[in-house]
Amino acid sequence: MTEPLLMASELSVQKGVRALLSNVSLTVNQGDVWQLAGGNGVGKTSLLRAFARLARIEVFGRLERCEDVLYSGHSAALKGALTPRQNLMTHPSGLNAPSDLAIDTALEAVGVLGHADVQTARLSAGQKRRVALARLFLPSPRLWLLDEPFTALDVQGVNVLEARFLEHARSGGAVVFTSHQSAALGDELKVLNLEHYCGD
Amino acid sequence: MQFDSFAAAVTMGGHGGFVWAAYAITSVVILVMIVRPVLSTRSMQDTIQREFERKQAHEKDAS
Amino acid sequence: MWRIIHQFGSPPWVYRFCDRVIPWLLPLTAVALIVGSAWGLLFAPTDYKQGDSYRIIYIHVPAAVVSLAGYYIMAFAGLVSLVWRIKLADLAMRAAAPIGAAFTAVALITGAIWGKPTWGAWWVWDARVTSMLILFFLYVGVIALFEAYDNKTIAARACAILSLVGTVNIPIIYKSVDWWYSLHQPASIKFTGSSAIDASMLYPLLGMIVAFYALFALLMMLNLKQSLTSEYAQSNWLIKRITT
Amino acid sequence: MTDQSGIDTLQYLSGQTARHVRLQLASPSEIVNPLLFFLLVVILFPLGLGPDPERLALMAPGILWVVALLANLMICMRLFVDDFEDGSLEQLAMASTPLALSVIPQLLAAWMTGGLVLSLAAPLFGMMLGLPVSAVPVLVASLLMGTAIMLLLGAVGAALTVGVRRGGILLALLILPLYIPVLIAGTRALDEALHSGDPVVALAFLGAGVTGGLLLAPLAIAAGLRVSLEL
Repeated sequence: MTEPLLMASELSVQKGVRALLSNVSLTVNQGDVWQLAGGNGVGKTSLLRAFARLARIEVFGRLERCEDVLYSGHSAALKGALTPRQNLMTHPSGLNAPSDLAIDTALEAVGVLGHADVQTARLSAGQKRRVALARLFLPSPRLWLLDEPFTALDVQGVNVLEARFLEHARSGGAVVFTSHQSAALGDELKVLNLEHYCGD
Repeated sequence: MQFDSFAAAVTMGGHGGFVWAAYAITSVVILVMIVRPVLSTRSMQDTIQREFERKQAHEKDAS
Repeated sequence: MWRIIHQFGSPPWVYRFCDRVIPWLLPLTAVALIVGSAWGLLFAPTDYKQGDSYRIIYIHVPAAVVSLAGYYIMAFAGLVSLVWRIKLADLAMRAAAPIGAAFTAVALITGAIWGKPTWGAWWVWDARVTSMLILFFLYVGVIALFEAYDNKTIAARACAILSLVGTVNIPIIYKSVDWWYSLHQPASIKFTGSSAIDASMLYPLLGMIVAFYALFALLMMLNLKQSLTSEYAQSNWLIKRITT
Repeated sequence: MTDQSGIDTLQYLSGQTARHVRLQLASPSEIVNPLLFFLLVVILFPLGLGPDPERLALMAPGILWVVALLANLMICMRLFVDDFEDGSLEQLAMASTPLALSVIPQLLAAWMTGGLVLSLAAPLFGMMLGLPVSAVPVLVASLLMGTAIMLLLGAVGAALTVGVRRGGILLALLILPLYIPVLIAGTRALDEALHSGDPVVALAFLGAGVTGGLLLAPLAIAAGLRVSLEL
């Protein structure tokens, strides 16, 4: 068994005075696809941000993970003034500058290659969403932390994304994503229901 | 004593108004800064005490 | 060393420490302030140049000294809470900010009152007074930043960073204001760089400075006890301590 | 830093600089507004103080520097807001490059389209206030350095207030006290230049401010951004 990509033991997350989640333990190994499930406000996003170490002040307990992480939040860090190609070329998350070929294959995989050089602001909401997902089709880090990746996706988009998850997991990566709906990823999917870890 | 009479101490050669005003303002500020936390701590302690007694009485009825 | 930090870091221990120290520190500070003021007001000799208006120095200078020290104490508490994430240091920083601001305000007010009889103007653009005014705005900035955040745990960390940035800038500000003042100095008004102050005037001043430091410590403990009581109202160590 | 990751970091930083410069150029109003603000406020002074050329020339250094300071503050108010809202700041924090380093490209781009342009336009406004031509080189030099320091300090305040509602006014309250030494040094440099004194001391002070700021400010900016990302 290779070393786990992420190991959280007794992780607790506060929100001001309120204890949001307490004693969450999770081990993510290579090839795992984890869904953080639970109703709105249970703290899915907060836990994911804790895993990403974007939230630290109000996070207690032990968290160890590999440094090679892709995080995608609610807003997708896309600049309207830039074209999809420019957005992917100089993405602030520091993915070492992908080659043009890699960008083309990624944009084609999500079906927006035709608009690669149009200002992202002029694309439709659905197309923008797809450009955001194109990052997952670039050569990317092993551990993915995705916040509500399936929102505002049409059926075809959901299928493409689910296939990509499984492909990434099989190639030795791991995916941790939040979603309040149940994802149709078959038995490979592991679900962590955060309702059991509610604070106080 | 630098001043030979109480009146001289008050007027201080014409500057008394300023000197005593400065001391008055400073002592008011100091008093407020001391009294405020003491009162608020005491009132919080009272609420905790009352809350504790109410719970005590509640447990006695229940048992 | 770690045992001490651990002790200072545990709220129950600090609460007991405050309960033990305040009962004798409060009267002691009151006496020190009263005796010091009486000594400065009534027994110190009259200044041959300024007459008796200089007696305001016995509250103006101590307030100024403590307000500057207060900022560094606040920043140090911020640093401790930033590095070791000790809740106590966080509360100490929050307690030091309003106290420091109040002392700076007192220093500014008494400075203005002192300026009127001595130079005929309520506000003199002297280097020391101007720097104190800027220090006051540094305090107000920290307090305003703390109030701007809803989540107070995160607010405290932001204030810790701001106060550290402030400490780096204070010497620069003081030096540049002196530099600015020395360039535009109209007459030879030397405000607080007074000539060698006579011993009989100096001792009450030193006494008052010590009294003001004691006052600062007392106010810190009172505010700390207040925020501990409100912060830990539900925890049973506090309930046990109050109800026994 | 093995050389491979060193090269990646340099590549990443240059890529980010290009990205931010392109973004700045994409919204020209962000560049022109501070200039218009500068011109408008400079015009207010003769209207307020009277057209007497001698008096204006006497006060020109102070006026130019105070207005440059306010224009700089305006630039800092918008500094991280867009990136905070569209998630770019989050991604910047997730990059393997330390945040203190990866923030610099944005500051460099902001300075090139802000402080630099302001400093080059200032002589024109100086003329309007009757600033003698002899003082123009020192004016530009002091503003080039001064705007850099003020951008670095303003960025610290912006990082701490970007997540807060109505953070703009709060930013002014936090940062203006820290701007005072820069203002003093800047106006002093101009005064020395005007009265045939020696402006080198003041310019050296500003130079020290730039180097000190470049070293220390990014650490505070990174710490401040991390706090704002917690909200």
